[in-house]
Amino acid sequence: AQAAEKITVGALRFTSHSPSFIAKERGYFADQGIEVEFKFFQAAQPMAMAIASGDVDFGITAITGGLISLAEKGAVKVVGGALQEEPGVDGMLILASKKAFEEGLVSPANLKGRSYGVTTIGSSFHYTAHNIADKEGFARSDIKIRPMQKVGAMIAGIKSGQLDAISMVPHIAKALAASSQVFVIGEVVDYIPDYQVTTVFTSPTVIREKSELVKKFLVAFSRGAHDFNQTLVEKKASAEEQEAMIKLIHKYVYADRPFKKAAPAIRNGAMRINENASLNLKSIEDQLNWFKSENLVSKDITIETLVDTQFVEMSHH
Amino acid sequence: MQTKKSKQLKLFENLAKKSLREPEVQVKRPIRFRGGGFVIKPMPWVPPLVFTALIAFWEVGSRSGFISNLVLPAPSEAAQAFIDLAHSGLLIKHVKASLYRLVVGWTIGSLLGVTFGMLIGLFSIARASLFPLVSAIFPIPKIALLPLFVIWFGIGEGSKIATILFGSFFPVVIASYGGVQNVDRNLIRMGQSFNLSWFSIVRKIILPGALPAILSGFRISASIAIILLVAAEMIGAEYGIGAYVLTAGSLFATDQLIAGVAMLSILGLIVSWLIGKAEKALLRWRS
Amino acid sequence: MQTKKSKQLKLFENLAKKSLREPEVQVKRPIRFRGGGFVIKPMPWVPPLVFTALIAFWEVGSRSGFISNLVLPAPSEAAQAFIDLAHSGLLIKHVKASLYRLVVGWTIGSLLGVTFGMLIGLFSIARASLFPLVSAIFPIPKIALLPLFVIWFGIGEGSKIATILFGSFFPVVIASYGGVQNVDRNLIRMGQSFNLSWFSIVRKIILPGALPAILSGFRISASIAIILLVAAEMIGAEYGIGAYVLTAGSLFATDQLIAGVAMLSILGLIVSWLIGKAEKALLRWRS
Amino acid sequence: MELHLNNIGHKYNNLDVLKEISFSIRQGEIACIIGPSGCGKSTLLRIMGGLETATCGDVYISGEIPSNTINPLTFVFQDFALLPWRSVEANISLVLEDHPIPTVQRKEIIDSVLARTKLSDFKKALPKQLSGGMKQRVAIARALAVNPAFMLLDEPLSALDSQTRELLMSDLIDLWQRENFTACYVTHNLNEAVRLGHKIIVLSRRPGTIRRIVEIPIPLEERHNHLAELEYSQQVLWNLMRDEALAADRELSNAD
Amino acid sequence: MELHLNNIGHKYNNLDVLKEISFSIRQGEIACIIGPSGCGKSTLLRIMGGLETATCGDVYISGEIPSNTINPLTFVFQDFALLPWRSVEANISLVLEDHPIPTVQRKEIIDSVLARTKLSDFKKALPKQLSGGMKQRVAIARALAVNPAFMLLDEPLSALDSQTRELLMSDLIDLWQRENFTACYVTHNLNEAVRLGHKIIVLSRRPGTIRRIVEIPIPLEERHNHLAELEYSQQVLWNLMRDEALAADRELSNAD
Ligand SMILES: Nc1ncnc2c1ncn2[C@@H]1O[C@H](COP(=O)(O)OP(=O)(O)OP(=O)(O)O)[C@@H](O)[C@H]1O
Ligand SMILES: Nc1ncnc2c1ncn2[C@@H]1O[C@H](COP(=O)(O)OP(=O)(O)OP(=O)(O)O)[C@@H](O)[C@H]1O
Ligand SMILES: [Mg+2]
Ligand SMILES: [Mg+2]
Repeated sequence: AQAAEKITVGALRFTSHSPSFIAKERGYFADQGIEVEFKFFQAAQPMAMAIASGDVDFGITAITGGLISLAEKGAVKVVGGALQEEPGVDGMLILASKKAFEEGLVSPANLKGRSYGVTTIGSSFHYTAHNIADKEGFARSDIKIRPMQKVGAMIAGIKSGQLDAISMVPHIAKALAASSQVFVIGEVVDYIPDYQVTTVFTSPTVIREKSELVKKFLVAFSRGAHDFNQTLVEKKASAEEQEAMIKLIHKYVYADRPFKKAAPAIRNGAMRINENASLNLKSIEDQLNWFKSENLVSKDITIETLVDTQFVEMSHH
Repeated sequence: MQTKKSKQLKLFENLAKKSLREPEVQVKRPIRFRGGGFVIKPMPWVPPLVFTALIAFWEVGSRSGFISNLVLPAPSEAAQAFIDLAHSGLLIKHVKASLYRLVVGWTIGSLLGVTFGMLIGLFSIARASLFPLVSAIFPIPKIALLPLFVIWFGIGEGSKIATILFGSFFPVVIASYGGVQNVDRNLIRMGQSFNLSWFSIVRKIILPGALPAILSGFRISASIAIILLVAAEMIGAEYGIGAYVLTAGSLFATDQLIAGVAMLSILGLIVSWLIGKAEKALLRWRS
Repeated sequence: MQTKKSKQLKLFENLAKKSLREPEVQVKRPIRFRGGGFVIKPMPWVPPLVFTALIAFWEVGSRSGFISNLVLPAPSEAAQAFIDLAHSGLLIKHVKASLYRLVVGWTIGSLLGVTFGMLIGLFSIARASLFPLVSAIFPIPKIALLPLFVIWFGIGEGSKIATILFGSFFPVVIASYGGVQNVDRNLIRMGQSFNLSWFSIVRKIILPGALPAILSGFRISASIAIILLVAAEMIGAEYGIGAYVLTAGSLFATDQLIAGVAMLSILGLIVSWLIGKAEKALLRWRS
Repeated sequence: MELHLNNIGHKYNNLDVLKEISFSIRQGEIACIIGPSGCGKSTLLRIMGGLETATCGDVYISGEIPSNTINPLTFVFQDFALLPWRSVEANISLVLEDHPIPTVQRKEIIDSVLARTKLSDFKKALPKQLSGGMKQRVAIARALAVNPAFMLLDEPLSALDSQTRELLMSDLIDLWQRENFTACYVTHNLNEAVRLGHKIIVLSRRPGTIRRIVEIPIPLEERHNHLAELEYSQQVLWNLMRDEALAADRELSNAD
Repeated sequence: MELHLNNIGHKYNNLDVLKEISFSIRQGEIACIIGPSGCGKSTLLRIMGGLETATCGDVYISGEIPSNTINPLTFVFQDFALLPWRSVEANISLVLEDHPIPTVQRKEIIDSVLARTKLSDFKKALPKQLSGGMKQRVAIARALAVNPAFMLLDEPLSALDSQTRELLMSDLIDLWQRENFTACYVTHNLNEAVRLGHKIIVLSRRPGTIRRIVEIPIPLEERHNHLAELEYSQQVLWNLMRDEALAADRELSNAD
């Protein structure tokens, strides 16, 4: 057999990156004749940068203004889909602070004139907020966007009542709501159906020079995603199998905590990853248009600049 | 005694034989001036030259493709972004917001820093209790504490000013403490011999003696304060150069990013120039 | 002349009448010692006390709910997180990775900083060309430059060390430059009068004279280097205290966050203690 | 104001510097201390002025402290101890500022002492712009400004040319006659010692002990009429010092 | 080695310090400079040593530079200029280290000059542990260590007690006889001037001009046999200085 091809995959230590971890641990990458080395990042931005610089071959991250700009410069391209919002599966929740809740912020419809925490301008949180405004029929500028940079700061802001509302991944959101200092007032999926949250991306050079490699990567990744969905999202597997998979993921996520503490966080953080890495092009287009409408990216960018559609199935829900 | 002297004489003679000095001619030679050097002469035309040359090189490099346009846009592109910003009318809002935070945070932080530095330099108990605390808290990254700052100081101006305040406080503490330690003890003794009050000695002998070090600390703390504008404006800031840079960064709008960074640089240059003026005025007494 | 003298005499007499001094009794009184104070005595038992007290207060405050558990977990929780980390076997990997980056980056940065600070203090042309550059580049936030660092130095150790290197470089430049400026010019003249080589004067007179300021700069730069661990380990770091803190922060695991921050603090304390030792050894000559 | 030393001894680390020093300086008396370089004269003066604590022994003062003095026990330091960041004027002002003296009077005092030390032209000069002798005169002017009851002078005229020294010496004698201050005067100039001292304390080489106390009973103001006696006293002192030096030399050669 | 000054003038900012100074110092000659405090003696010495450039006029040297000297033109500074971070020994070593002298010989030179200045016991002491006079002796020892051909001495004995001064003075005379160095010696001690100077240059008060050059034609080694002549010369100098001082006083009173 041919010597395995070495590639580098950028990852964050989040449960949503599990498909790659599973594919590696279960030898799906090896089956495709590729040997994967992970490079861990603390934020999506440097990961995109590393793809651009050629230090990393594949990455998984949300569609952000930064990613689109890099695509415009010919540095990255989206080749597949990963995390997607889906009715019926626990997704991002919309939260209100206790103070705001008591003042009447009991539904996203009341967000007019309220402050809303996001990580950065042009992040998925920002996009969510504007979709709520659009759907509820008030001006986007009526929601006061507060960039907080870090999820930690957003949580501190909502808990201390300095932010009226935020959206948050389910396992953290539920934990927060349990403290009854924060109230769940809605679900993101109601406002952005079939929201394609994260995507698989690589550099145009890799596509040009090794398009076979992209295909192989996506195949292995999809197998990992399938296992993940089956075991932890749809929970079709036995308790032991679930346990085994959580153990596998624990090697990468919450590794510095004892398994007992890490397991619930991993279990609750599981959201569906697209089967076959299929990509919801419609959702990507919506997002791109939103970025354009907010002047966050250049008006000249087309969907072709951002996405290479040759590798996976494009759904158009 | 005599033996010792002649020994040295011999040494010198041996040395002379070894040395390769040529016999010198019997003419008048002007005394060579050897007191030169080690004096800094102002060369006001050099800095503009350096900056112009650098920017020109960068522009040419960018245009010729020698410098990759991926992350480092040409200066002209950054200038265009700056002009756009100015036209949008937001420039003044950004600068105003940042300057306010900077001035308030840095002033309070630096003054507190001098105070604590002096305390630590003057009192054994302060040295023993506060200095380890300073050493322990200084290395804590402000960014890691942002969630705490949100709780303690809110997401308004409070947390922003606090970030800058903390950032400028610590270097000034250490610089002032170092300065106090370096004050000539003979001068303090003189003050004591004239029964100057403790407060007079501190104000008139120790503080001026530590001033060179304190000003050097101010230089450092001012730069750090500017750096921390970005960290400070991470939380809920609508306007501010830091917020502008952050947004540019997250959108990967490199032209705006460079324009913002250039603003921070210019701010740094201005502050450095001001401190230079202060040094010239306050440290005239140095030989 | 005589008129002047008697004028002063009168002044003193007037002053005397105004003063409220009581006539003193004709007994032997020991001379009051007035040369005291202004000397720092070591109090080695104080720092542990302070830290213990603080942590105890915090623990009690957390347990009683007086300190909201919202973002500041009790020290015992942080300690538990630390123990978990140690048990997971990752602690050593984190610490090792960070220490390596810290030592390499800080050493190179500080040595370069001293070199540049000396150059700027010694040569007018360096002062005119490099110092404005330093003033312009120092205030640029490293975080804004991370993308550039990724391109220039890759995502391996290079960019991490570069971040720390840059961070420690600038404060040391400014501190060393300040130190050189403060060296007694008479000593330099003495060196010149003995025809010491330029290099000897720099090495034997200027460098030791600037040493107190340089060490003070090292204190600052070491703390900044530790702070920058977090920024440095944003990029592709698998292990490292900074990466640990960042992960904890992004997962809002406050107990781990505090455990990580405490490690940084302790690192800072150790470095400060080491520099204190160096000061004691190298600056014995100060009165 | 009188000063008494009782069995003073001092050590720096393990270096014996002073040993068994006892003497008194009576009200209105000027005591001169002479002794070889490094024998502990400056140290002794610091002990007398309360700037250093002797390793053993006691220092007392007795007698009334005149009420018209701003700083009863005043130093003139061997190394001048001028604040480099203050002008000549401000260096003198420094020691007056802590006292409730109206600004106008403070200015008058400063002008007066500057005129007496011939520094009026250099009022605004910084110490770095002064010559060695001028710095010493500023230090003297500063001490005069507080109208001391007891002066501790550490080689106050050593950097001065002979005729400035003459002038300042007669100025000191004048001042002493008017104010009748008490003083301890360290010098290495035997002529100064016999001109100014009521009592000359000769210290041995380190560790400094008292070798002899020579009293000169001629009133200060009449000394210029008794040059022969002074010459004789100076000779006595010189012999004492020479013996000390020879002894030291002998010791050194033995150690070789 | 000879030194020639030609119409030297110097200003600090707008302060005239020296004016129209011209004289020569011949090979093997010791020239003493005396003059009122602040008249520009140290400045003149710095100009002669190449440490300061005169505002106008020229300084030349001529004659052969002896080959056995490490630093031909050597200073002894008025303020000692010792490195506070170096021990006595290392302060002297400093000026030898730049020359290719074997370590053993360097040690021997250091030991020799320390013995001659009676500092052997304080080899390892730091400057902060020395008395004023000891610091001055270190400065002299350092100058002797380089075996200078031309010495520029700025009040080198001012902080020393009289008998240490005597010893160092006869040491200097000894050294001069053996090495026949040339020197310019600033002092305010007229006795030193007449004992050591072949030629005594009397400067007026600031701005310093040459008031008189007094030559003393008695060989140095015989001067102790000609005390009366020396006394006479000293008296002449004293009168010159006094006149200068009186003139200055008159000016000051007029200015009042
Ligand atoms: N750096 C300087 N800047 C300005 N003026 C100076 C400076 N150095 C010296 N002067 C002035 O020059 C004059 C001569 O100074 P110099 O040190 O040469 O005197 P001097 O004759 O050596 O006096 P002394 O016997 O007191 O040492 C003084 O009036 C002094 O105020
Ligand atoms: N801080 C110190 N630490 C250690 N030793 C010291 C210290 N100060 C002085 N000495 C030593 O004490 C001795 C006496 O010093 P002191 O200054 O009192 O001498 P002195 O009699 O004033 O000499 P001089 O006439 O040279 O000024 C010296 O041998 C000196 O080395
Ligand atoms: Mg002394
Ligand atoms: Mg002088």
